[in-house]
Amino acid sequence: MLYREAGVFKTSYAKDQETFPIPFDKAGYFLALIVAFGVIPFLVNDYWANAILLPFLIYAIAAIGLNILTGYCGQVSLGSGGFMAVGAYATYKLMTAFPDLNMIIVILLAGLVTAFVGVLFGLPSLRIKGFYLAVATLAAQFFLVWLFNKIPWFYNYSASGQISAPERVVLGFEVTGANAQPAVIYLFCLCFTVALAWVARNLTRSNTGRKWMAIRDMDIAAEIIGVNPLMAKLSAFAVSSFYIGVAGALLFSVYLGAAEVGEAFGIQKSFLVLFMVIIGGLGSIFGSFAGAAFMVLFPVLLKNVMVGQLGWATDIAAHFEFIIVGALIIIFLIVEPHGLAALWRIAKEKLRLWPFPH
Amino acid sequence: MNAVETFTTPDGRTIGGPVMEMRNITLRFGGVVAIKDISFDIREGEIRAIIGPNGAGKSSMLNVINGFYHPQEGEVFDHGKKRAPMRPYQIAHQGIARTFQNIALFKGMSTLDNIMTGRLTHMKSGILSHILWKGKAENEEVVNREKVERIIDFLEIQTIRKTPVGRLPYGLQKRVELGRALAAEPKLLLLDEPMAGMNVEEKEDMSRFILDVNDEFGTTIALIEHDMGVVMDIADRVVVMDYGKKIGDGTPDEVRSNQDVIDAYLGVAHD
Amino acid sequence: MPAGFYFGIEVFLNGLMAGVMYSLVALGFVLIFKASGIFNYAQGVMALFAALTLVGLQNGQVPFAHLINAIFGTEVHHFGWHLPVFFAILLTLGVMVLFAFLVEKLILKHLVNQEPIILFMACIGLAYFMEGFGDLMWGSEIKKLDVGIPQGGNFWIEEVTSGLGGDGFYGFYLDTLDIYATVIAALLVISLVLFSQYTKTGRALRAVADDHQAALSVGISLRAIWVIVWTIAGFVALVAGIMWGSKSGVQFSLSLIALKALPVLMLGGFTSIPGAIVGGLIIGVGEKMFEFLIGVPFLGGATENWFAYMLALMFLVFRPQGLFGEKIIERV
Amino acid sequence: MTTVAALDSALDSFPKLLVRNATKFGNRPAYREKEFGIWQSWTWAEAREEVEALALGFLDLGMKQGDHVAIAGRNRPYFYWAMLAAQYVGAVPVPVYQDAVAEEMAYVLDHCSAKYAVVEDQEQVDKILDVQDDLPNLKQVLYVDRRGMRKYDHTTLHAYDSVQEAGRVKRDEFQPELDRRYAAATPDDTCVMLYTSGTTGRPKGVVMSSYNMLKTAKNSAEFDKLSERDSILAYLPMAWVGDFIFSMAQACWTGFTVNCPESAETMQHDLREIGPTYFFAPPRFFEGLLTSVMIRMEDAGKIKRRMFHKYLEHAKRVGPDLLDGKPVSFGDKLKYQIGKYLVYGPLLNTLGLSKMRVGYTAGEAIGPEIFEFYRSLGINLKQLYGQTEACVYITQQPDGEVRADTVGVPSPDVEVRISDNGEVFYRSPGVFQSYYKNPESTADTKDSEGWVATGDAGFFEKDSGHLRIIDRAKDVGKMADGSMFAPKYVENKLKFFPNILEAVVFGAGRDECTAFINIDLTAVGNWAERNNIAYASYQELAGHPQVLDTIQKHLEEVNASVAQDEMLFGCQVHRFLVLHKELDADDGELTRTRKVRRKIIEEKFDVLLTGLYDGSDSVFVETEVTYEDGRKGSISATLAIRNAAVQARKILEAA
Repeated sequence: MLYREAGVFKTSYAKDQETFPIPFDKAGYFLALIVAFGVIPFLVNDYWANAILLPFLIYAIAAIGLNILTGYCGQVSLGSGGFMAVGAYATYKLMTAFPDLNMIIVILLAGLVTAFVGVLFGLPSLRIKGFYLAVATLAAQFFLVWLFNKIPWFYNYSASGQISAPERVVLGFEVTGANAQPAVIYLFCLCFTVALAWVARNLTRSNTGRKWMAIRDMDIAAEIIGVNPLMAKLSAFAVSSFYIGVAGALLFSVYLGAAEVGEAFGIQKSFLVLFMVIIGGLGSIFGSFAGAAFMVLFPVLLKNVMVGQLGWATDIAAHFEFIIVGALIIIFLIVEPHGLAALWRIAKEKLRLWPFPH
Repeated sequence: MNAVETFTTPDGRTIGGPVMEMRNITLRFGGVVAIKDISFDIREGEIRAIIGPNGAGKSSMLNVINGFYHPQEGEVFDHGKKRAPMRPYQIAHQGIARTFQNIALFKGMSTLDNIMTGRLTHMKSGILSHILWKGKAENEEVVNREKVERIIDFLEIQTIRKTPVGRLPYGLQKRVELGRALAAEPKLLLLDEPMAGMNVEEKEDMSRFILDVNDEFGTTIALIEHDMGVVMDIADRVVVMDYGKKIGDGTPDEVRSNQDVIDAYLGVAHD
Repeated sequence: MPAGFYFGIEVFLNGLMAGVMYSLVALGFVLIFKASGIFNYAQGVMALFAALTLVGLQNGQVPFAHLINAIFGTEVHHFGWHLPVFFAILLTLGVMVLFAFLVEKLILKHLVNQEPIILFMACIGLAYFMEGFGDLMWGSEIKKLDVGIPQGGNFWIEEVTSGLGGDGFYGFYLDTLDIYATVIAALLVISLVLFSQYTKTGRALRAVADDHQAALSVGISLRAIWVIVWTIAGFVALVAGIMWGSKSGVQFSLSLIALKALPVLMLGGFTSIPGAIVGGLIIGVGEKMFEFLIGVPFLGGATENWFAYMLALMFLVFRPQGLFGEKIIERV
Repeated sequence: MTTVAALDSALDSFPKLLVRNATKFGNRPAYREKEFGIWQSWTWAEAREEVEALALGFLDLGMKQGDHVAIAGRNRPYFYWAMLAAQYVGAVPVPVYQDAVAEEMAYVLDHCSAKYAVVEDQEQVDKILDVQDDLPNLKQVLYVDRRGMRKYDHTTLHAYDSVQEAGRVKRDEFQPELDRRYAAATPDDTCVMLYTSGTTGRPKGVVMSSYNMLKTAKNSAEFDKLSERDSILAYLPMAWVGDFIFSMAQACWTGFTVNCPESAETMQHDLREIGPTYFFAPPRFFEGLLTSVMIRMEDAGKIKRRMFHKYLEHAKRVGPDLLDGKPVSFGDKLKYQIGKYLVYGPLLNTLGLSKMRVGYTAGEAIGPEIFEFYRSLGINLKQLYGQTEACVYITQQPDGEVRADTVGVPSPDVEVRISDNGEVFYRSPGVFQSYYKNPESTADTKDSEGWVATGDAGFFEKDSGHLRIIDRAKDVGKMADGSMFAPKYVENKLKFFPNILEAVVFGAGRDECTAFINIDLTAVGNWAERNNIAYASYQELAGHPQVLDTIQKHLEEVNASVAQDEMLFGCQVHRFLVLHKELDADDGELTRTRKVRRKIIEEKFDVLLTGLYDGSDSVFVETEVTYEDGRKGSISATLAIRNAAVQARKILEAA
């Protein structure tokens, strides 16, 4: 209905391969960017930043990361929490070891460290497949959490066993610590999210992405047409872990400020991210955003309704959250295995063909 | 380079020296012997057919050629040089492409992307340039897209360019798979029952494509096929296998008059 | 003989006992997996749910009390009566059967011949659902479960064995509950094995995994089989729930026994019943010994959390199909 | 003699226009073709280079002034360039129908004694090689698509691009000669020869001068204010005069963009992608489109469907007035705007017509409701009346004076007069030179003063001054009782029903009219599906009693409306039958432009005809048919003959 595509045609492959080949979509995309960068920063307050925007942006990164591994390369991982922890602790160590190091660099380095760890735990993926691997990644989850718990060096021998982010400044604005302004940290995270999403898009539409998808869809055939399975899988693990590491880094340094590995990066986190990917849509970057948005907003809404409106006890709301999320996962897997992204795609097709049904 | 005798086919194509040579290949799975001491060669520019009843070890033979199986005995010679044991993907980079008996397309990807994967042995840009996309990666993408589009045009599948292959009918999927193999511009193309489960019309199309490929690009082709009629029409030379053994080798006519072959086919004993 | 040696043996015995429990839980997995190709991540939560239900019924709790109170502003909590253990267990069993039936009807039926990984994720979803559901139904506070199995160190063994060591050694300390648990678990394991080996249904269960036709030829519908295996799984969960529950109270952590069982499966192979048993024992003993010999002295303890996984992982890399799993031959 | 201004001498030949465009609109797109997944584009500058390269190549092949160059292929830039290149070297392009069977093509190539042929692919080459022996004059054949050509003997065969390459290489050698011929061109040179698929007999070669084409192009372009910013979709046969006027003459004159679809099958889709601003299609195209729209909407949800039809109703009411700038109440305007957002806009967009500024239909009468449907959606769809001999344009409808039942006023510089027997005559700068090698029929058609007989009967409306066409003049006959017999008039009325694809009415010299009917498989088939009526074949469906009932209803409606007109009262159809096969050009029953060949049908189906008049209620027939691949077969059937109710005179008198 909204689409006007007559007279929209491509005269070069470069144009044909654009991310948003339809002008209408492109416009929508740029509008979103303008709002995100130009409008929200002036409206955002503490509550919005902390309750919704920051978690959304940060988990979006994590979701994209896991989606690259699971959605594009077909390797299921339940170790996201552990890898986020790596990102967080790497950040902590770097921040404390090199106080003058620029925060952006710190976070990127943390990502690289995580990528390295990810590759280590990705090595078995050559031998073991499907959910054997999924289970194997749990090993990473438990081992890493235990590691950061037991080895005091990681939390600089602090009595509490916690890690807490010291104040750091980027371009004259505090991005970590107590006095960081919501607008600032929002923009700080936004930049990472947008940049990484863009990179993810580039990777997935390029040869690298096709290798991943080939492995996902049929690994044997992939190898026979010339994909080196080890390299493909490891690169997926590396990139994915990098994203998740960055997410962990931001979560700890910018969002939480202080963290205890057990409850901040436990197995629940792994599931949270996995759910984002499933509900959002496997193999779709847009889906990662949708999933993150859903899993962040949904509990907030539920809380507002049940606790805020109905005045129920918080634990009841929490239980309902579990029930509904669990149910949703099952429903999505049954009804629409490709999640919100697929629903969006279908809706879009309908609009494009309007008034015709098909 | 030692002189290789070349010969000319009835329709006037010259067949060169051996591209691939199997020498005394034996392949076992545990106790089962899939291939027993088989030798034959595939010559440059020819269409070489491997035929035989079910379970004769034909597919296993292809799997040996493209390195998916490693024979316990015997060697494979590539252009007269002994081939060191390699992983399948390395062999793909040596210029050997294939299609599969039961289609092995990437179901989640579009026709275009599937055929693009066929190009990856020719795409050199690395992950770093992919991250930035603009420049090297994009150019490479465009260049190879042009090549792929030629193939899409050649196989007359323009209309399904952007359809996910999972949704395509069987016949078309076979064609896309052939496209993916062609995209690799292989020096040797292996086709595992390219016409299995096709109706007469589809078979005619496929035969035409195979002949055109061999004719237009001068591609050497080794194919497995059940339909004797087809094989006799398009093959230059035929290897006949039965129970893992070679029971015949030669031009279609020679093979047709070979007694063992007749027995094997007129089903003395098994199907 | 140095005391250390005897401590070692003591640890070994404890490990063995834990191992039997692992085997039991793992067996629940294997049965479901063989019968429906599903890796039932929800197994642990099922145990939790079973235990919760059992306690709830025993103490005559009002289901969904919190919710009811929240909605109607009432203050209901208990019916005021206490069920005898036996009936409580029977009722709980009934609940688990009903549950199995619902799972088949609402989920499995719609996910027939999906990829294993999808089913696996569905089970994670199911686990989430049940966790919330159980808590909502019975309340999330830690509860004490007592089915009348004595607890605490077993003095008899301690005295009998105290003679073995020198002064430093006071005999093996084994918890009576563990001993009971082990015995019961062992019995259950054996009976399950017998059931799956020698009964028509049992054979059918194993058959479906490789060949649905075969199963049907035995005259049992696929869906019936699913209900059966999920019932068994529920039963196993109940037993495990009782043991763990009465040991360390009924609470969320109970659901983690599932995570304990995973490495067992990786070790033993997802499709092998003996694998599950042996794997369970290996892991049980292994993690206790590792903790005792290396963990505590050198790594600051608490290595049980991950040892099992690392062991299984190492193992998998070299033998992907597990100890007893069938070899996977890749075809083109 | 005509008193029409001559053309500016700088613009009086196609090559000159090409050069003008290359300099004036150098960077504007001239040609686009959907190939390899994208729209390959050429600017006017690039187009000029391509054309000149080919022209030089032609010289290299020894092409002489006045040589005939046959062009056979679907609409592709390469063939438009080939025509331009031929004109460049002073040769005459002769586009032929590429779907013609070998004999037909052979006839044309032989008749114009073509020395060169530029064809598309292996298929066309084979076709020519088959008949080569009958074509002693044919020297060289160029093909565009190299596929499968490797094994052919290339002594007289050349790949299109290799000829261009040769031309580029030998530029220095031939450039002077090319310049000479470029300069030598005069307005009176023959710029193209087009073979009319005449409704009867062998096709005739219509010789056209540059002046004919370009003057007509100039006038028509000014009439509709066409400019280099317009774009069209070239999908109609290149051998048809229309395509030459639109895609060659007007394109070169105005410099607008010519877009060529990927293939006939993808035309609809390509139309949507391009969204042309200037569009021509025969009525059957618009009919088919409307039918498919309605069928697709059948599957839509209830609410959506209701909304759709509700707003279409509204559009029907106020749409045309809005288009013609007549006053419309504010409320209606508002509602129309909403409809435009909800229905009309998206609909036109999905059809690819939303950018269309000027649209024409011609060739045969278009159903009023079909015509109104498109206009009500806001498309400026108009009718024109013309023929090959006039470079198309005789009359056309100015903006704001558009009606379904007229064909408009005389085009600029065109004089039209009606002879006493009602036949339409015209004289214009577009009037053709002669029929090639056929002076007598030239004389029959064109008199000494340049007046040309259209062979159509018609009259000017007194009030509006618009021309109305009744029928082919020779088909307007007398019935036994001497009353007027205008079959086409009735047939058109019949064909306005979506269920009826073709109709042939007989009755000349007889006491009453009868008709053959062809059902429209899409419409009727869909109807059958929805009423779950099973049918195995076209034949079975065509013979189905319920179908016959529907057709009979249609006939009776038409009879009623025909009876209104005193003059045509006798033309009511008394008996009819539904044909067991679709009338087909391959069987010679239709022309390539799908006009009915009355005589041939009469001879071919005389069995049926007698059946219609001897009162029998069914008749057996066996017919030969030709399949796409040229094989022949035969089908037989027993057809039911029905009577249709007719209005009696006395009712009319009473009224």
